[in-house]
Amino acid sequence: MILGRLHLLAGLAIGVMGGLSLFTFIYAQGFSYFSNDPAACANCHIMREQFDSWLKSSHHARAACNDCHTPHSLIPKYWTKAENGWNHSVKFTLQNFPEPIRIRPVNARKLRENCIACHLELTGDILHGATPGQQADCLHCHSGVGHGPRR
Amino acid sequence: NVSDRKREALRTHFDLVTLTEDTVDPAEWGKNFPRQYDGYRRAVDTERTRYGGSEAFNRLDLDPRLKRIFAGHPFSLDYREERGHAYSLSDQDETERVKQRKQPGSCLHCHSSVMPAYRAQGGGDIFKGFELVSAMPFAEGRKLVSQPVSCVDCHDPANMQLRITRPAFLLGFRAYKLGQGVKDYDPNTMATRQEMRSLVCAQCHVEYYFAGDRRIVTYPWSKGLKVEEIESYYEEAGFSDWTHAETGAGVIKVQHPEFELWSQGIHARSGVACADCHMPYMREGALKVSDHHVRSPLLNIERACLACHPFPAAEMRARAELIQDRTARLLSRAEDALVDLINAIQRGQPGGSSSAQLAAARKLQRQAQLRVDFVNAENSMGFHAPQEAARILGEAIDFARQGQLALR
Amino acid sequence: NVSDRKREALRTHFDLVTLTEDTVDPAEWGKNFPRQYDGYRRAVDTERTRYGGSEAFNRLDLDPRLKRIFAGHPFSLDYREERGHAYSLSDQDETERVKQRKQPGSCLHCHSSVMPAYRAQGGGDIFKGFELVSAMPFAEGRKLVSQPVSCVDCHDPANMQLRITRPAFLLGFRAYKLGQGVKDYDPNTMATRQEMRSLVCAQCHVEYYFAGDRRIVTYPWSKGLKVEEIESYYEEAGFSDWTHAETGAGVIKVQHPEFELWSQGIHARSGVACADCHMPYMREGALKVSDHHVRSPLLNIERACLACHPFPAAEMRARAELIQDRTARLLSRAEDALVDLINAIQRGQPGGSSSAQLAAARKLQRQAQLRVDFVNAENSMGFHAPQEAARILGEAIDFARQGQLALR
Ligand code: HEC
Ligand code: HEC
Ligand code: HEC
Ligand code: HEC
Ligand code: HEC
Ligand code: HEC
Ligand code: HEC
Ligand code: HEC
Ligand code: HEC
Ligand code: HEC
Ligand code: HEC
Ligand code: HEC
Ligand code: HEC
Ligand code: HEC
Ligand SMILES: [Ca+2]
Ligand SMILES: [Ca+2]
Repeated sequence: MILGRLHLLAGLAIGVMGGLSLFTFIYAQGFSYFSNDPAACANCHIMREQFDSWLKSSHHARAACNDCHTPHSLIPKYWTKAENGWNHSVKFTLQNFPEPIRIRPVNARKLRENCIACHLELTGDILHGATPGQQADCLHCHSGVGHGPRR
Repeated sequence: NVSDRKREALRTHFDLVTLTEDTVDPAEWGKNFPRQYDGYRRAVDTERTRYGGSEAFNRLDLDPRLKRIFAGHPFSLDYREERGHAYSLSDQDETERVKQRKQPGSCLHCHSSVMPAYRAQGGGDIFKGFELVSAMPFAEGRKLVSQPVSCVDCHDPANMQLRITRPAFLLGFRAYKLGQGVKDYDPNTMATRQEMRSLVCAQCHVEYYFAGDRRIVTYPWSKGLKVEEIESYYEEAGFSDWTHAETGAGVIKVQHPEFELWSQGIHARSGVACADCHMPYMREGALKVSDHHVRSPLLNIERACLACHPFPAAEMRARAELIQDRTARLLSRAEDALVDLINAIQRGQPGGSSSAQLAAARKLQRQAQLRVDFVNAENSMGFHAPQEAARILGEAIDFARQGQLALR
Repeated sequence: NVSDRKREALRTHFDLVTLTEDTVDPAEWGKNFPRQYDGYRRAVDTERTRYGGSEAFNRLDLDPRLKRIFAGHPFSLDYREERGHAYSLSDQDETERVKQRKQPGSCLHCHSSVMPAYRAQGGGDIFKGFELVSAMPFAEGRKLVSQPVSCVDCHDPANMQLRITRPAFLLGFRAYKLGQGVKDYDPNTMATRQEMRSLVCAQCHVEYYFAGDRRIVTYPWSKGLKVEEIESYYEEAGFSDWTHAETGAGVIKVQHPEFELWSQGIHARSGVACADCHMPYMREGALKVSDHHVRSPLLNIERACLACHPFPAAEMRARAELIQDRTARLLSRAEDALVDLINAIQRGQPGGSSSAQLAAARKLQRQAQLRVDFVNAENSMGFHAPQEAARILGEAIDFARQGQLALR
């Protein structure tokens, strides 16, 4: 009985939030997640800082957001976009994310794979030297390539 | 919700009231800038950190050695942990240092929105007014002010730019720059915006003394900002804050040299300003505003540190506290040495040791006192410049122990 | 041209020769890995920095106080600035500490590719061989080795992985981890790659002593890596390296505690490894390789620092040298205090002061000596952990001066 009501409430909540987020997703051109235009990412003022810093970074002529932040092979690419796109839309709607924004470990891993994808030749030897499953962490030394130094 | 933020992003502020140099009441400023005013008002909160925070606990009870070290100085009566800007005037009214001792109007220089009073007394000339008010008894000067540190002390009411108003800083910093070979330095026209984000604080968070019997607030900077440079300034001026009640040594009381110590640290060197850590930006909807709840950054680590340091908040706290723990242990060792010296001189007197020995010991107490107090009176427990603080304490220990040796 | 570079890049290396555990000659390894070998060979260069570099100048001439401080220890005969790995064996042959004094085979543990010798002597059991060779006279053990520190000391010939071979480190680090509550720690299976980039160095760049008359190389780590933890280890073991010739105090000689000091610093805490700074990546054609010219990072600032620090090379040099200058000045102050204590004890003897006083003074010399030497023998002049180094020196000064006071 009570349980039932809770379910109803929960259901309602999800429904409403889902609706809102979907609205956000569309209104904020959440589908921009599927575009390759960096400006699309900047649709959220939240992304403005990273957009601006990317413009000034060593890579803006070489790589756009998705080149670094989404897998290069097709299926995972769109899955990541959908997953992030949805996550970010929801969080943006609820405004319940910690600031300053930090890259999540899961996305940092995808990021590293993209570094290597472009720099495989160069880094072949240092990757070779690595213990199995323990690549050199590009970000340990190059965290500034996408957005300039943090300071 | 997004549509909200898109609109917000376009909206700036509205001039509901006109602000002038005489608008000292922050509530008035708050009408035009509600976000910053809300933050400013939160400065009445009291929350403690391991070594700081904003609870006005009594430092003399916490560390009884300080009563010996400050024997004969008002600080031996009452010495509290400092708190938010909103308290700056009332805490001054309430301290036993003011209640039990005669203090000059100079005290108001950093504890109240005093500029209108300077202007009025000086008939427009703030430097003249500054000297007149400084020379008044505290009670008399106190009648001329009504507000603690507030908006007008950091901002130009015309355009909200940061600006420097305090005469003692304008004079002291010009002398410092001259020592560095820069003539007629004026921060209001020559400092960058990022520099101003520290210099506004340096108007008050600095070592000072009262020069001459007109008790003019003076910053001892013409030879530089390092402890030994400040020391040689005081040597040349032949100045002592007080004569130590137990040893007869002429000694210096150091007060809050945050700006001086920060200047020796890696953050200053990297262009990191006071406001970057103590007033970090916070997002209010689509707007970024400076957090006007000026306080310990360790009460606000996410915003104060993580924008620059990609480590978890708990790790950043641990790093800061490790630096502070090291400083605190070495400071305690230095205070023990200083108290041992004070005891030795007391025992030494009157017979025993020769007057030459006593003079040498007192000189060494003066050198040790300046250094121990430089770190103790500074309010970051060494964080602002960790190695420099430890270096200063190492020297303090050497001088104090040599003082004991001089008496044998 | 591009196509060439592409081809060069895609083959990382050719196995021209088969490398085994007994391949100690780096030239052999160089056939498979010419780039790294070229770097390794450059380690014969000698270039000086303000406090380091690779010119084997005599430290005793530079700072005569050290002759007094080390009176009675071989280090008072000959103590030089260290240089590249390629010299590790020949410098050991040439030092007066070996020529004029009997030294054990233990010395070879860190100066040569000694593992094949251990394996041979121990009949396959490296720990047994380690003990046998350590107990030999130096001259005898010396016959068993031919190469200085080289490839096989850091790399597994089968797959080029970093690996730990040194018995004293395996035992010492396991004891340390046990003290931290971790049982049976084995770096070769449990350390991450990034940790290995420091642990391979920690096989040798650490404080050690010779335990028992079989002179087993031992790392005093079971209580921890901080100076006071190492001190209490030696107290418990009742160990002294030598009896000071001028004071009769039982004292400790500290050697190169780079790993221990680095462990207390902000870089270690941030996961920055020895190799990050001392073997930074460099571009060779279309390949990135680790610079095997292991040397002072201040001779290679662009690569060693700028990848992480967005400041000009000159600024990074200035930051490092400022830290080192502060350390050097405080170290000099601490050495003065220690020499004063040594003089005082000398004067004290034989009449004058009571045996109780002398015992107290000698104990304090022991405490001060350990700390002064911990910073002096460490080779970064405080850079690896600036505040910690200053903290240690501050305590050293206190102990030395208290020693003088104990005699009055
Ligand atoms: C709907 C608004 C919106 C759009 C459009 C948007 N973001 Fe975000 N993004 C956010 C929000 C909100 C966060 C913070 C969420 C969090 O911290 O988990 C965020 C966080 C991130 C993060 C760090 C957190 C994580 O998940 O790793 C990355 C990386 C990121 N965004 C990349 C992108 C890229 C690339 C694009 C364009 C393809 C983009 N964003 C477009 C709203 C958006
Ligand atoms: C060359 C690679 C690269 C490109 C291109 C790039 N980024 Fe990033 N991005 C990074 C790296 C590296 C980090 C992690 C920075 C760190 O860990 O300090 C990051 C982090 C982020 C974060 C999380 C904030 C943080 O500091 O962790 C966001 C949000 C983000 N990027 C958004 C974007 C957007 C939007 C674009 C396009 C305008 C973009 N990135 C383009 C490499 C890139
Ligand atoms: C879409 C391809 C691409 C991706 C993804 C990419 N890079 Fe690059 N990067 C380039 C190109 C092209 C250059 C310029 C040529 C060169 O120096 O190799 C470059 C240059 C660099 C440089 C040298 C110039 C500088 O910025 O200092 C570094 C370092 C670097 N990349 C690191 C990274 C790291 C780390 C990542 C992942 C976070 C990354 N790159 C991701 C294409 C890419
Ligand atoms: C890199 C960050 C940073 C910078 C820059 C910085 N501080 Fe601090 N400050 C701190 C930390 C951390 C503490 C220790 C707070 C505590 O112990 O709770 C502190 C403590 C203080 C305190 C005592 C606060 C309390 O809780 O009692 C004052 C006052 C202060 N700083 C003023 C300044 C001034 C003035 C400047 C510039 C001249 C400055 N700070 C620059 C981080 C900083
Ligand atoms: C006009 C003088 C003046 C100026 C300007 C000033 N302060 Fe203060 N500040 C004070 C006084 C006085 C106190 C002590 C108030 C008390 O304890 O009653 C104080 C207290 C503080 C505290 C301690 C708060 C706490 O919770 O313990 C911090 C932090 C601080 N100031 C930082 C700053 C920073 C950062 C700036 C510049 C952005 C600044 N101050 C500018 C006079 C000033
Ligand atoms: C040069 C600026 C300046 C002058 C002049 C000044 N103060 Fe302060 N005062 C400060 C600052 C900054 C703080 C906060 C930092 C601290 O407490 O060390 C403070 C803190 C205080 C506090 C609270 C903490 C404590 O020490 O108990 C009292 C009370 C106080 N001052 C009284 C006085 C009196 C009385 C005088 C005159 C003799 C005076 N002040 C002159 C800047 C000043
Ligand atoms: C202790 C000094 C200090 C006091 C007091 C102070 N401010 Fe500020 N304020 C600052 C600093 C520093 C900034 C950052 C300015 C910059 O970066 O150029 C700032 C920025 C601002 C800004 C610009 C937007 C922003 O948030 O960065 C406004 C508006 C503002 N303050 C209003 C006020 C009001 C209203 C009051 C009184 C209730 C006040 N301030 C009191 C130091 C102060
Ligand atoms: C605006 C940028 C910025 C902010 C904000 C900042 N830092 Fe830093 N911090 C730096 C820079 C730059 C360095 C110098 C080392 C480097 O180049 O990475 C540094 C160095 C440090 C170090 C190592 C140096 C030392 O003294 O041991 C510590 C610890 C540290 N910061 C702690 C903090 C804490 C705690 C806070 C917040 C209260 C903070 N920082 C806020 C930029 C910043
Ligand atoms: C963040 C960079 C950094 C890290 C990490 C680091 N060092 Fe150093 N090291 C330095 C600097 C800088 C010097 C001073 C060089 C000089 O004075 O010329 C130095 C000096 C040395 C020296 C003396 C070199 C000489 O020129 O005589 C040795 C040996 C050394 N380090 C070993 C180590 C070991 C072993 C580790 C790890 C346990 C380590 N270092 C970690 C930067 C580093
Ligand atoms: C097997 C022992 C051993 C190992 C392993 C070892 N070292 Fe050394 N290292 C030495 C010895 C011995 C010397 C002194 C050589 C001499 O002065 O003749 C030395 C010298 C040095 C110097 C001084 C070079 C100079 O120009 O002054 C540096 C820097 C250094 N090592 C860093 C490292 C680093 C970094 C690692 C790990 C990547 C490492 N060492 C691993 C034994 C070792
Ligand atoms: C635990 C490893 C280790 C052992 C055991 C060891 N060394 Fe060293 N030795 C080093 C390292 C690392 C350096 C380079 C750092 C330094 O010079 O402080 C070095 C440097 C030297 C140097 C060149 C610098 C100087 O001090 O003149 C000589 C000579 C030397 N050792 C001789 C010896 C002798 C003789 C023994 C045996 C009594 C010995 N070593 C035992 C690791 C070791
Ligand atoms: C003092 C220790 C030490 C010595 C001696 C040494 N290496 Fe290395 N070597 C390293 C370290 C550390 C790395 C980086 C490994 C990693 O990041 O996993 C490395 C990496 C390598 C790599 C992988 C690619 C690269 O450059 O990062 C090769 C190949 C290599 N070394 C060959 C050699 C050869 C050949 C010799 C002898 C001429 C040699 N090494 C001597 C420490 C050493
Ligand atoms: C331990 C620090 C470190 C790590 C980890 C690291 N790098 Fe680098 N990287 C460097 C240094 C130092 C240089 C400069 C080499 C030079 O100047 O010769 C560099 C140079 C580069 C360059 C530019 C080469 C050129 O001169 O054009 C690229 C591209 C690069 N790294 C990519 C990567 C990638 C991808 C990874 C991860 C697989 C990575 N790095 C990991 C330190 C590092
Ligand atoms: C792989 C990255 C990395 C490398 C390489 C590196 N650093 Fe750092 N450094 C850091 C980090 C991380 C900090 C801690 C402060 C922070 O969080 O930014 C730091 C802090 C510092 C500080 C401030 C702390 C202190 O002790 O005062 C100095 C100075 C410094 N580094 C100098 C150097 C020099 C000189 C070199 C080259 C010899 C170097 N670093 C190489 C990452 C690095
Ligand atoms: Ca406080
Ligand atoms: Ca050297």
